Formats: sequence, C-alpha cells, structure tokens
Amino acid sequence: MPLLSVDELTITFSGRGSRDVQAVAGVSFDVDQGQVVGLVGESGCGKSVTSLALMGLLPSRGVTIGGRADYDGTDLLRLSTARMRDLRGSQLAMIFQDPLSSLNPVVPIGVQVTEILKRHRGMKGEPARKEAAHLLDRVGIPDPTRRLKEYPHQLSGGMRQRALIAMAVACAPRLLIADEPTTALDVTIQAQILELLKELVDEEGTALLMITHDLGVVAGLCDQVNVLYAGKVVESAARRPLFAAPTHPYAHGLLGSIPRLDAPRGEPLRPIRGSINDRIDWADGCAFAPRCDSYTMECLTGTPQLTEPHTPGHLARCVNPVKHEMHGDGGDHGNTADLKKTEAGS
Amino acid sequence: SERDDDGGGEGGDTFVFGAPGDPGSLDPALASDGETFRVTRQAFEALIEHEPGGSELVGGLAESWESNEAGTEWTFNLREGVTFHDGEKLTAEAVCANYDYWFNWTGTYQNKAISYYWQTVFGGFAKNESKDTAEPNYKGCAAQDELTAVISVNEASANLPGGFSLQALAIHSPKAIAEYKKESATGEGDALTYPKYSQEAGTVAGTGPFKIAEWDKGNQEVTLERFDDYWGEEKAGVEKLVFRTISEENARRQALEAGNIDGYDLVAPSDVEGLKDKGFQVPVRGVFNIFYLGMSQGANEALEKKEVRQAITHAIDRDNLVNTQLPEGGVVATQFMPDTVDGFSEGVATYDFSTDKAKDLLADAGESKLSVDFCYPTEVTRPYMPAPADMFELMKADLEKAGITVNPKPMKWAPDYLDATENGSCALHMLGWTGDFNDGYNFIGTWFSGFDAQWGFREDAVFDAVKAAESEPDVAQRVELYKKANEAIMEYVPGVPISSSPPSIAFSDKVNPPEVSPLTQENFAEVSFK
Amino acid sequence: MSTKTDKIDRLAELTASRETTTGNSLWVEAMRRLRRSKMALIGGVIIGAFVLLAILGPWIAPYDPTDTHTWRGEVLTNQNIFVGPRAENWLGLDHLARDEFSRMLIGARQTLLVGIVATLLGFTVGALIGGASGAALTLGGAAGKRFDTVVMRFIDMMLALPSLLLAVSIAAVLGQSLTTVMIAVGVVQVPIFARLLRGAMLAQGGSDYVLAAQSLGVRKRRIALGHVLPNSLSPVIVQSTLSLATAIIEAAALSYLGLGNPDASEPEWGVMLAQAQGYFDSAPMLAVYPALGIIITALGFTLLGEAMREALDPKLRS
Amino acid sequence: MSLLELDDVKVHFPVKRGVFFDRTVGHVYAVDGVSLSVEAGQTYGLVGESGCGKTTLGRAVLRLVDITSGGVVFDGTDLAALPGEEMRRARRRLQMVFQDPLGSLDPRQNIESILTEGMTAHGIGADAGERRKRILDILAKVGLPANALSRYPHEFSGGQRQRIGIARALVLEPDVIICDEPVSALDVSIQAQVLNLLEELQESMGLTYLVIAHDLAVVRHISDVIGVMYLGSLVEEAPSDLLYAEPRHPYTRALMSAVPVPDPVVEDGRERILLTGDLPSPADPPTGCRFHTRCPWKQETLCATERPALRDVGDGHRVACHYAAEIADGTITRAAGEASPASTPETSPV
Amino acid sequence: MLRLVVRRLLQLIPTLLGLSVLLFVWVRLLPGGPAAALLGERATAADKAQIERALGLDQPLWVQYGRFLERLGRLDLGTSTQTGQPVWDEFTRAFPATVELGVTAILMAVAVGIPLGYFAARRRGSWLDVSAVSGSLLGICIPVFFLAYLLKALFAVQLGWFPAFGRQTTGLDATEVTGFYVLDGILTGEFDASWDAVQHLVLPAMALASIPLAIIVRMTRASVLEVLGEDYVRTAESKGLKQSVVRGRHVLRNALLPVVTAIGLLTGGLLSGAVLTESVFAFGGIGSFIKTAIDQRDYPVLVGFIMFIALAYVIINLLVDLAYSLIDPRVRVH
Ligand SMILES: Nc1ncnc2c1ncn2[C@@H]1O[C@H](COP(=O)(O)OP(=O)(O)OP(=O)(O)O)[C@@H](O)[C@H]1O
Ligand SMILES: Nc1ncnc2c1ncn2[C@@H]1O[C@H](COP(=O)(O)OP(=O)(O)OP(=O)(O)O)[C@@H](O)[C@H]1O
Ligand SMILES: [Mg+2]
Ligand SMILES: [Mg+2]
Repeated sequence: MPLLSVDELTITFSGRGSRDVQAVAGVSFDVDQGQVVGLVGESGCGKSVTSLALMGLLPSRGVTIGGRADYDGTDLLRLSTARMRDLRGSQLAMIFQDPLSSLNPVVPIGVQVTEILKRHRGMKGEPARKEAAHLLDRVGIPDPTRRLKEYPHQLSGGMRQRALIAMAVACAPRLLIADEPTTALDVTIQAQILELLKELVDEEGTALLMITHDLGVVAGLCDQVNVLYAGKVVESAARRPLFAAPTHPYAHGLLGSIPRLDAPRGEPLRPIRGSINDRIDWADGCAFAPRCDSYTMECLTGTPQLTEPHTPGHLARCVNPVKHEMHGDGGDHGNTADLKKTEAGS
Repeated sequence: SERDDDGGGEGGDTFVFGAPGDPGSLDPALASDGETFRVTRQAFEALIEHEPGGSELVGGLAESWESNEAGTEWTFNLREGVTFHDGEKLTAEAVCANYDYWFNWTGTYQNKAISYYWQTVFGGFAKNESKDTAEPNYKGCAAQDELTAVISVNEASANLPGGFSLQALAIHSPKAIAEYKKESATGEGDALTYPKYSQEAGTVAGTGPFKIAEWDKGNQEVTLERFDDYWGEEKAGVEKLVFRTISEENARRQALEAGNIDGYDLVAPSDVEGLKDKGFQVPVRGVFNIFYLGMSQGANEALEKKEVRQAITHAIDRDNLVNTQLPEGGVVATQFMPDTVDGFSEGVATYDFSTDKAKDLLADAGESKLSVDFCYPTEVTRPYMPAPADMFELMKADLEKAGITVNPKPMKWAPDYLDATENGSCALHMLGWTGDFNDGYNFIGTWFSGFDAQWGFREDAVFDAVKAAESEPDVAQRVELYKKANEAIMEYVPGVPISSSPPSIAFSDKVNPPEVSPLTQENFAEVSFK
Repeated sequence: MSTKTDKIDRLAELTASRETTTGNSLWVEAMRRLRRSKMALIGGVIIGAFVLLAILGPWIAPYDPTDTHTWRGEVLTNQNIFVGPRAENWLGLDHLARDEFSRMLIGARQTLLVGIVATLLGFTVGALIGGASGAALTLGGAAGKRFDTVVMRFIDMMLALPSLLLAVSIAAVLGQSLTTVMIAVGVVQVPIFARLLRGAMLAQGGSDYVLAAQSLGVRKRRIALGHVLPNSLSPVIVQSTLSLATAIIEAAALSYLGLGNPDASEPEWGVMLAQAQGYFDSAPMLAVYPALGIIITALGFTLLGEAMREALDPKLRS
Repeated sequence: MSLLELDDVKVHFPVKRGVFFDRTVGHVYAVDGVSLSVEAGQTYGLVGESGCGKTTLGRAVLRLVDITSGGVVFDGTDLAALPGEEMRRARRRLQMVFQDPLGSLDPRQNIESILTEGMTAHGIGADAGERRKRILDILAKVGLPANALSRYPHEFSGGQRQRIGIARALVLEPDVIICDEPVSALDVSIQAQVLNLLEELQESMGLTYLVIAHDLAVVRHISDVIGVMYLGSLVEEAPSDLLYAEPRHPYTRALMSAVPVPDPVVEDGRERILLTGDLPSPADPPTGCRFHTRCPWKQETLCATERPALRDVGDGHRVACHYAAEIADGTITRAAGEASPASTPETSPV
Repeated sequence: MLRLVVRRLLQLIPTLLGLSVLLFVWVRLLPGGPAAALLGERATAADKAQIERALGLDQPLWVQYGRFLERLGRLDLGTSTQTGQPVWDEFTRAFPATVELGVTAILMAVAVGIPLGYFAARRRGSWLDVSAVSGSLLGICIPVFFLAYLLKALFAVQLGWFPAFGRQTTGLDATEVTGFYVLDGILTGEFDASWDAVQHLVLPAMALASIPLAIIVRMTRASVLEVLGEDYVRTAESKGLKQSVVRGRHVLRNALLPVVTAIGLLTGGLLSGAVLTESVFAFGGIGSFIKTAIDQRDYPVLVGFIMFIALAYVIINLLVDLAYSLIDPRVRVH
C-alpha cells in the first residue's frame, strides 16, 4: 500500500463576484515509502494548490476540495484541524519555493527551528537548541550555533533554503513535499540543494513529493513522474520511460521546447503553441487540444481518460498518444533529437 | 449629583467655584481684571466697600470717611482690632505704607498693564518714567493718629471716593509690602514678568475672611482657607474656598450639574431656566452694566449723519434682543448708563423700534443704499453680552430689513476685536461696560469726555456736558450734571445703548449662596453648606 | 475534408466560451471593480444625495435661512423655549427662530464648498510641490536631489506641527471667514499630498518601464511627466477623496474653536454644530442635525475613498 | 572592428552613510573591469549567477547606469563619452528587452502608444499613418494580432508581453538589442517560443544581440560567443560550442555540471562538481582571483593574491585562471570530497 | 543605533531653526498685539503704545528675532504675556497633563484597537469584522469635540460615573512630584489620588482615542490580512505549530510592524485632538494652553510651545523608529 494515495483530487476556488476556478480537476497519483515522486507542469497548472491541499493549508472559505488523499489509511482531506496540526511538521513536512519569504523575518532562525522541536518532540531549552544546531549542521550550514541567533535576512538564499529544509526534516517526516524548492536559487546552489535532498531521502527513507516545472530537476531526481496540465495528470510514468518516450503531446512538446545544454547548437526548439490560458474545459474534451498539433474531433468530446497506450505502467491521458520507435533500455545522449512523432489521426 | 461629598475633600467643607478665567496675580494692585479681583476680594479689603448686594459705598477697613469741601483731603477712621493674615495690625501707617508704595512705583510697574487702576484714579507716580504717563494727582498720605489716615490729592475727582473701594487699592500688610519691595516686575523680552510673590501663595497678606493658601497653576485652582482671626463678627462659612478655572461656558454648567463644583459665574441666559428646573439656585444680580452698539464715524462717513445714526437706532429691535437673549432682569437701555447709577435720566430722547422710521430717515439722509461693516467678537461672553454672535445675527437681520447692507466682520475678542474697535476701524460694533463703583463718570466719562477713536466724533456739546460733571466736587450737583450729559448724549446718538442686564450666577442646591452683587463683588465668606 | 474545418470550428466554439474580452485601461478596470463594491455604492449614494442637496438647496429650501422675523418671539433661548419639528418647519426652528430645515439645506452647499475648495487647494499645492520634488528626483542629478532635500525639509517641518494647530495658526493670521477656513484646512493637506505624490513617484521612478522608456531614448522630462507622474496619481486621487472627509471634519473643528465663519447669511454645518452645542441641553436636535450631516457626509467620502483604494490596489490587478 | 566593444568597463555603486552628510564609505563593485566585443550579426551571451553584475553591465552599455570608467565603443563612437542628448539619440540603434515583461511596460499605455513612443522620441515616421503602418508590420513580425494595438499590457499573457517588449525595441530598427534575461520570467513552453522568435528576427533583420541570462542552456542555445561572469568580471569567454566542449575555467566547469539536463540517462551518468558556499558580496570581493574562495582547484600560490587576467588560449577562447592549462591537462586535480558522481540507481516503476 | 540617534538629532537642528524663523514671522503677522489682551475693554491707543514700547515690540522684526535667538542661546524662552510666567514653567506645567492624556489615549487605542483589528481580520466578513470596520469608519468621521461633548453629557452629567472636567478633584490634597498625577499617587503611596486621576482621565482619553483607535483597528486589520497571506505564515502552519504560536509569533509580530510606525505618526494628530478635548474637559494641558495663547497673541508661548511640540514629535518618532528597529531586525543593520 502506498504511503500516500491521491485519488481524483479536485479543488475549486469560488470568489465573491468572480467565476469559479477549478484549479485542480481530478488529480490522482501515489507516493510510496522512500520514493521520489515528481509533479511537473507549467505555471498555474495546479501544482502548488495540490500540495497545499495535502497539507491542509488551503483557506477554509471559498475553496471546495473533492476526492481523497489517503495517507497511512486516513484521508488527509477529511482530517480534523487538530489532527492535521499534529501530523504537519511531524509526519508530513513541506518546503516552499521562496526561501526568503517563507521564513519569518523578525524571528531568529534558531527559534524557528526549535519551535517545531518543542511542538512535536517535546524538547525544551538547551537540548532543543543543541538539536537545532545539529539539524542546521546536518543540512550543511556552517557554524550552526552562531546561525541560530541570526535572522533570515542575514543568510544567503541557499542557506535559507537549507534552514527551511532543516525545519522540514526536524521530526524525520515520512512524507516531504517540496514545492519548487530550487526555483529561486542559482544553478550552483540548486545543485547543492538537490544533492542535499537526495541525501536525506536516501538516508531517512523519507518519501519525497517533488513539485517543479523544471524537467531537468525531475530527470535527475525522481523515481516516478506525473505531468500535470490544467489541473489534471496527463502523463504518469517512471522517470526513464517518460523521458525516453513522452506519450502525451504536452509532455512531448515540453521536452521539445527545452534548450539543452548538451544538444548541438543550431538545433531549433519545438515550442508548444499558445499558453496555458488557451485551453478548453476538461469537461468539453482535452484541455490541451487548442495547443495540440494533432488534436482530432475525438479530443473535443468528453474528458479523455488516463490509459496505458503503449507500455504498462506508463499512463497517458490522450486519445492520440505520441508513438515512439522502441529503444533499448535507457537512451543515448541528445535523444530528443531522435524522437519521432507520428501524427495520429490526420 | 451624589458626588458632591468627595468633591469636598476631607471635611466636606470645601466650596468650589467655577470661574471663567484664571487670575493674573495674587496681588490685586497689579491687576485690572475681574477674575483676579474675584479671588483677591476674599482675602483683601479696601478702605471703603460696597454694601452687600448693592452699589452704595459703606465702610470697609475704614469705619467712616470724610473729605474736605474741595474734595482734596480724605480722612479715614480705621477699624480697630483688624489683623492681617500675617499677624500684623491694621494702622494708619500701614494704610499709608500701601499708598506710598504704589505712588513710588518705578520701572515696569508704571506700565498701564500693571498699574491700570492706580493710574486711572490717581494719575501718575512720584517719578514718571514715560511721557505717556499722566501727571500724578496723588499728593500724600499721613497717619494722623494710630487709626486715622489722611490721603490728599491735588484736585477733586469723580473717581473719589469710589476709587478707594477698588480691589486694586485694597490694603496689604506692611510686612508683606516690605517683601514686595524686594522683588519687582520686569519687562524683559517681549512680555511682562510678574514678581514671584504675586504668583504663589505665602507672601501676600490682607485682612479678608480668607487667606490665600495655594495657587495650583497646573490645575488652575486657587485655594483659600478660612482666616480665623478675621475682625468681622461672622467668620467665613466654609473652611476652604477653591476657585477653579473652567473657561468653557458649557463645561462650567456641566461641572455644576455633575456635582463637581458648587457654583459658577457667567451663566448663559439660555441655561438659566434649565438649571432652575433641575433645582439649582440662580439668584438674580442687580443691574450694573451697559451693552451698546458702537458706531465709529471714522470708519464710515455715512455715520457722521445724525439721521443715519437715528435710523440704525430705530431699526434695531432691542426688545426682542432683551426678551430672547438676555437673562431675566435685563432691560432695554435708553442711555449709556444703567438706571441703578446715580445720574440716570428719565428725560432722554428715546428711539422706538420701527423699520419704517429707519427707512424714512435713511431716505432723508440720502443713504438708502447704506452698507456698513459690522464687527462682532466670537468665542467670548461678557457679563453684559451673553451671546455676541447670536445678537449680531439678530441685529444684522434687523438692519437688513431696514435696507442696510451689513458686512459681517467676526473677530477674536482679544486682541483683534478690542484693537479694531479701539482704533475706530469698525463702523458698527458691540461693546459694553460693567461699573467699578457707583459714579456716572465711571460709565459715560470713559467714552464721551473727549475725542475717542472708537466713536470718532468731536461734539463739544457732549464733551462739555460730561466734563462739567467730572470736575464738580458736590455729589448732588454732580448727579444733576450727569443727567444733563446723558440727555445731550442721547440727543446726539453716538451709538445705540441696547440693554442693561444682570449677569447670572448659579449655585448648587446644597449651599447657602452669598448675597449677589450688581458689581459682581460677591463675598464668599457668606457661603455655607446647608 | 470537412472534419478539419469541423474540428477547428468546434475548438473555436469551446475556447470562445472561456474568452474574456477586455480592452480596458487600468482606470476602466478599476471603475468596474468600484462599481461592484458595496462600500463604493453606499459612499456614492451618500455623496450623490449630498451633492444634489447642495446644488438644489436654494430651490428646495422652503424659507430664507437667515430670516429671523417670521417666527420672532416664538423661540426664547433665555427662557429655554425652543420650537421643535412641526408642519411648517420640518426640523423646527433654530435658536434664533430661523427655519432649521432651510439652514441644513443651504448649509450642505457651504459645507461641500469648504470641502471641495480646501481639498482642491491642498491637492493642487501639494501635488505641485510633491510632483516637482518627485520629478526633480526622477530627472536625477545633484541639483534635483538638493531641491528635493530642501523641499522635503520644509514639508517635514509642516508635518511636525499638529494639523489643527497649523490650521488655527493660519486662521489666526487671516481672520475669520469662510475663505480662511478653506485655506487653513487646505494648507494642512499640502504636506500629505506632497509626500504621497513624491513617494509614489519615487517608487514608480525605480520601475522597469521607466528604464525601458529611458532606453528607448525618451526625454527625461517626458518620462517624468508622461510616465512616472500619471502612474503615481492613484494614491493621490484616493487621498483627495479621503481628504474631502477630513476637510469637512476639520472645518467643523475650526468652527468649534471659533475660527469658522459664524455668519448667519452663510449657514455651514460646522458652525451650526458649534453654535447649537451651547443649547444641547434644551434643544439637542439642533446639534444633532448638523452633526449627523457632517458624520454621514464624511462617511460617504471615506467609504468611497476606501473603495477606490481597494479598486486601485495594484495587488488586486490581474 | 567589432560593432560593440567594451573596454575595461567598471561600474561601482557608492555605498553612502554618514551622520550629517552622506559620505561614501565603500563601493559595490557590480562590474569590475569587463572587456568584450560583439561582432555584427552575432549573438553574444553573458551568463553568471545572480548578482554577478550582468544586468548592470547591460545597462552600462546603454548608459542607464553611470559608468565609473572604461569605454563602450559602438560602431566607432565611444558612448561612455557622449554628452546626454547625443547619447539619447544614440539609443535608437541600441535597444533593450527586459526581464520582467509586465513591469517594463507602462500599465497606463496601450500597445499602440507604447510602440509609437520611441518613434516620436527619435522623430521616426513622417506622420501617424506611417508610424502605424510600421507598427503593424512589427506586430506581425513578433506574432501579435493587429487588434492588440488598443489593448493594455495587463490583458496579455506573459509570452505576449515579452513580444510587445521585443516589438518596442524593434520599431526603432536598432542594430543591437540587449536582452536582459528575456525568457527567465516565462514558462518553458513560452520560453521556447520567444527564443525562436529572437532567432528568426536576427536572421531576417540582421540584428546583433547581447543576451544576458543566468540559464546556461538558454545562452548556449542562441549565442555564438559566450562570456561567463563571476562577481563583476568575465572569467571565461569562448565560442559557444567550444565552451561546452572544453570549459577551461573551474567556475564554468562547475556551472556546467550543475545545469540539470532533462534526460535521466545523462543525469545519472554525469559528474557533478558541487561548489561550496555562496557568491561573495560584490561590496567586499575577495582578493586575487575572485573565485578562489569557492574554487575546487584552488592552489596555494597566486590564487589568493593575484587577479588573473583574461588570457587568450587559442580559438578565441579566453580564460581568467592562473592554472587553466594545468587543470586542462590534469596536472592539478580537484580537492577531494567536493564532488560526487551521481550514482542514483534506477528504481523500478511502480 | 547610536549613530542613528545622533544623526536624527543633528538633522533636527536646521528643521528647528527654520521652524523658529517661520514661527517668528507668523506670530508677527497676527493682527493685534498683546497689549489689548492685557487690558481688555479698557485699552486705549496710548496705553497700547506704551506697553508695546516697553516690551520692545516696536523694534524691527530682525532685531526682535536676534534677541529671541540670543535668549534661546541662554535657554531662555521668554515669558508668557498672558500669565507673566516663564514659558518654560508654563510648558512644564502643561506638558505632563497632555502627556498623561495622550499616553492614556494611545494605550486605550492600542489595547482595544489591536485585538479588535486582529479578530476582525481573522474572522473576515463576520459581524465582528463588519462592526469593527464600520465602527472605525465612524470613529474617523465623528468630530472629536462633538464626541467629547456627548461622552461628557452622558457619563459625567447624566450618569455621574466620571468627573466632568479637570485632572484632579478640586481640593484634593495630593502631593505633586512629577506632575503626572497617576504616577505621583503611586510614588507617594497616595493611591486614592492615583485613582482619582485615572477617573479624570477616562472620558477625555476616550474622546481623544477615537481617531487613533479607528486608525489602529483598520491598520491592524489590513496588516493582519496581509500577513496571513504571507509565505512564512504558511510555513509556520506547515510545521503544525499550535495556533497560539502561529498567531503570536508569526502573525502578530509581523502585523504590528506598520502599526508601530503609525502610532508614532499618530502622536502628531493626537495634539490636534488634544486641543479640542482639553478645552471640552477643561483639562489644562498643552492643547488648551496653546489655544488661548493663539487667541491672546501670546508670542513667546506660541513660539516656545510649538518648538517644543515639533521637538517632541520628532523625538517620539525617533523613539518609534528605534522601537521598530528592535522588533524588526532587518532595519537594525543601519
Ligand atoms: N486563492 C486562490 N483563489 C483563486 N484561484 C487560485 C487561488 N490560488 C490558486 N489559484 C488558481 O489555481 C491555479 C493553480 O495554481 P497553482 O498555484 O497551484 O499553480 P502552480 O502550478 O503552482 O504554478 P506555479 O508554477 O506558478 O507555482 C491557478 O490558475 C491559479 O490562478
Ligand atoms: N543601483 C545600485 N546601487 C547599488 N548596488 C547595486 C545597484 N544596482 C545593482 N547593484 C548591485 O550590484 C550587483 C550586481 O547587480 P546586477 O543586477 O547587475 O546583477 P545580475 O547579475 O543582473 O543579477 P540577477 O541575476 O539577480 O539579475 C548586485 O550585488 C546588486 O546588489
Ligand atoms: Mg506554485
Ligand atoms: Mg539581472
């Protein structure tokens, strides 16, 4: 049984005087113990909202949440606030995108770390401080005892993110959700942070739900990848198959539009048309159809289902999935160039 | 009003009176304002006093007094057994010490802002330091025997003997006078600095039923205590007397209603009925003031025409003003003197309210399109003038009905308004006067003894009539001359006398109030709790 | 192949349903938000009614507001006799036997006038000072900076004085009149407007579009006046609405301190309130009418101002 | 001669503080001696971490910040020495595209007014009609509908806004466009659209680009020559392919190894050079080689004491490292423990 | 920190000097002079000339200003023309009253406003929120003097719960130490005097607090709403912290930062209110003293007091800034 099993999660925002926004339109995925699961997609596709819903951090008013999120046998979405508070920070932890704004600017780092120890591990005073210093040390912050007294603005971006990670892992959570933990950081720092996360997952057996828009990050880190588009998972597969043979036109297009450091120069990018705003409602068909080069009439009638068009375990929500010539296990360098897309249905 | 008892401090024998303004000094000789005198009057007594509740002169520290024929030598027979607050005895020498001290004032003391009343009654000083200061009329003071003092002047004056009753000339202990001499007022910078002794209790010492115990400037309170060695048969009725300044009229009333004070002065006429209904005592004072509409001929040429002045007088509905605005007991004035002053004439020319007459007169004068500036003070109530802005509005409406265009010129009372009226730059304005003592000159002499910019006219018929009265030493004769002067004035109509009215004073229902005085010279020793 | 056109049509149809057609400037957008705001609605209605009364006052007013003769003798303030509402005088008579209803109507006009003129004055002078300062800074250079420093020192000086004290000081010099009230209340607003505009211009001056305009080769003067200034105006405009409320209240305070214009020919709510407070015990309604007038009107302007602030809030922009 | 040449450009921002009057107590060495040249019709890419001075350098070219010293020679004239008005006119030929597409557009201007503004400032186009024609032309080129003219910036999507920004630069028919992070605020799919657009435009209009970005992959994708900046100065410069094939500076190597590649196969097999610590403050840069505090190849001599110059090592490859040659031929090796070859085993799909 | 204080104090010098010139010119622009104020109805032109000459008011303005500066150098601010007392004495007498009143008002506003604003934000849209918002709107729109009058009419006159005027029951024998009556009572052990002073403070402070209260409620509410949406609050929630910790440490501490600054700026407005409230309650502080000084053309008092007020205002704001820098570590670097 997976550690976390999200089933048909829907999240709808209804504001006063404005139209309802269905930010998440039925997302399902599983996270196993010790596994790194990626959730990728463009800005606004519902990644953050999903993670917040799992943590019970969405505002109670104006938001309707549907579906289930079974964690260890209980549905997180229906847990009482008090129970949720107990889980948060101890079993479920989260790291946010912007390390500066995610730290309280007027409270020393030390206090922000120890408060979680006090809350969930019942530690107090000197032991709590010692443990906090140990945690900072653990995430690679040099001179941790001095840092404990410092305020967030005195730390560099990378340090701040490390501090946030220290807080997240303070109680050895079973599930760690990282919402674009490196987006605000430079690549060299990003590499450090990703390395740290990897290390933590390996050592603690913590499950990691990695939310990002960067396919490169996913490629290096995740075991299982879910591609999100307009609030739905459009493709879900293990890391290698997904990159080797992206099946949904969106995933395929996404890979084609990323300039690759290792691709020869002059290779043109294959961007996807339009933007995520050019979409239709899932109820009417495939939300991606307006941007898709190969949509058919079928795509415009009814929600497409998640199927396994080519290989077992490789799910895609598409009636005309991209077909790939079969490769051997893995792939070679620069394999996007090798991908061949067959226009289905035209 | 349950709270009265904690208002009374420990003994509950404290009487708190709400005064409209702070006193300026504890030495009345340095003052010229009613708020100072109200306080010092309880502690200082003059040679002559006014009868309780009236304006007749009666013995004060002098049991009796007389003057020579020419009115230049005044002999006072002092009361026996009078003790000052500091233990000194009252003697003729003590009296002379006071008068000589004042006469020999130098420096800043010669400033009229300090020695107004001395200069008004006795002219200048032994050595005048400014050419603006008048020649002294005071000649000297001699102690004939222990209890007989003789004060002599150069010329007879209408200000005597009334002047001897002025609080500003009240008698101080000689020991205190000696202390006073060690300090002096200074006029450094751009202000006068009063001597320290006059600003805190301790040095000043008079003979009154109360002695001044403390002046708490922060709280605007002057506390007086009963003087047990007072010479009078009746000692003060309360142990402590506190004057608390509350400048807002409303605030004073509310303080009384809330039971925080036991009485206050300058009650708005509109509050009188309400207070009575709630059981407060609002005794009526005698009438001793005059309220008038002044006309400055220098400010508007049309006013030089008698018809115009008459027209304005006819245009104003004075009955309405008195009926609706002035306190009970107020009367329409026919001349520049209340009828309680000797010299009031029944035979002056009268001008009834008639818009038509006013219009006709204006037409006759060729001033049908008359337009005048009308100054009026804001934020002030005077004993003779309870609600200036309201009265202005009523008069303005009246004048406009008679076809006169009125340009309102509201001003702050002091100093803007006082300055402007004094300069004669206000064509129409409202002012008044409360008498210091019962002598006609104290009223009409102030305005009509010669050219005055406030009125801006030179009419010898009027000036001569007033001056004639002033230099007449015989009292009966003088009264007759005042009547003539009044008739001459009202013939000329320099302005419109509007009303004489008693300023109201209110007391809590728990006290026996003092007898109220037309001169607003209440003696708080008469107060006691029921 | 009809399927191709079919599917394009179908797609067009589906996307069209989601399309939000706009074409509006930020102001138009703000206005739209404003129209939806309940606060703005209430504020607008109050102000509308108030302005209407102010304009139509002289025609609706049943009597001459200065007439003291018609009911002469019916009101005796010294005997505590007042006349309350009755058929011919809807709000009764005031302390000088004038028709209170007519006075309230005409007073609305004066009150509005005070508010508008004072705010206009504060706005104009303040915006000039703040604008000049902000523009000087935007244009850059040592001279601009020095100019700004001097101006801001002066503004700081004005701000260090309590506003009412400043107003009272001005009124004391100018003497009592309606004009004085307007000037005094207006001057008090000057530093507020100046600071606000300068601050906004400073903030805008650092934004990318200014840099962009500069890199386009647009002249600095045009950048300052054509880009920075217009973009800095919204807080100032919001402030002027709020200032109208403040002006009306401050004018009342000046009247209370006896620096208003207590001239019967120009009844003004502040003055009416100050005067009627003296008769509060016997005729409380005489104070309550103008007080309510002031409070409700000020409330109207404040509500509208707050609603505008919300509508123009950049954080709410999509 | 190159179209645009920077000669030892320095931009130092004074840090002011004082009790009474502001005194300059130090400087932020944002750009500290950069020399480079951009050939006509080519794209020069500038990469580096946040805060290394890329933006400042770009702005210095247009004199949007005061240049402390050095020369910016554009088509033979030294812009750094031009008087204000002439500089303003010179800006017609040098345009800029900004990182934040929304922030760089005046929210109160509609698109037409945004696009005409530059033309009015430089007196381009005889009348309104002509200008309009030109605008429509450009709009079509950048792929915006003609009905966009009357609309306002906030009504467009991010990619469209960036197109507007590009159009704004293009209407002046500049020779050089400086693109400061033109795509970093955009989503990947949109990023590709804009990058393609930039390339098309370069081809069709013969533009010269100076592209500034922190994303090495993006820079490599569109640049002919790449300059790598670290803490205010260039540490390496080389033709795009050469730089990828043979990074010579330790910083470039680390940077390259840190860029994630969207390919698990590559990722799993890559050697990763992890740098320790963060970028030092440009207000207090380290002595000697600016990179020596984080350099895995740091040597006892020279690195901490002497600032290496940018040396040509052949094929237009310039490196500012004392030990570039030694590192390349392996005589100097990295300090141990700093790097870890990625060796995450493949986990089987669920 | 010390640098900041020194810097700000030094910056004050030109401001105050400029202010003194302005004030000096201003008071001389006032119509009328102190003479009429001293003599009232009795003044004649000659009397006034005499007084003015004696006071040196006939000298050219710059001479007067020179003398003023020279005296200022001796820390002598001159003498009130109303009372004949040194301005400094008058100031020290009036100052404690206003400070006591102002501090009470601000304390009331803070004690009520911050919780109210906070809960209004937490329960956005609830009846509490709606009434807090509309109440604060009303608080801003109701003229202070009218409110003061109503409070007095109701609580002092009608119900008799509080005294109607002044700072102390008349005739109460209380030892004065500092001039702050509440404090004095505590210092001398005369607790009944303290209690008495507190009772006198309640109504005027309530009236005076109306505007600051309204502003604090609204600012707190807006600020809390903003902070509630901040990432770090979400972080705190994600740590599963107790609600009280989230509210206190993370929400309130940040939300109060702008409120603290506002409180400093409010002190300026407080004095405006004090002029009105003090005159309604005959409170005898700076407000009413200045009002009479203006009425009576008391030049030295006006110049002196206003300089003190400006100084006090700047110092208060300096203190607030310092306080701010204590709560907000980000500005500590200066
Ligand atoms: N409080 C809210 N009210 C209304 N709509 C919201 C709210 N929060 C998010 N949304 C909408 O939900 C959708 C998904 O937002 P979400 O933040 O999950 O995107 P994301 O995938 O995390 O994007 P990004 O990469 O930009 O972080 C967006 O369209 C957004 O507009
Ligand atoms: N006007 C300025 N005054 C003072 N310092 C400045 C100024 N502008 C930039 N700096 C500093 O100069 C350094 C370089 O800034 P710059 O914006 O050029 O970096 P960048 O490489 O563009 O970084 P990013 O990738 O974050 O945009 C930074 O440390 C920055 O703080
Ligand atoms: Mg997100
Ligand atoms: Mg940059």
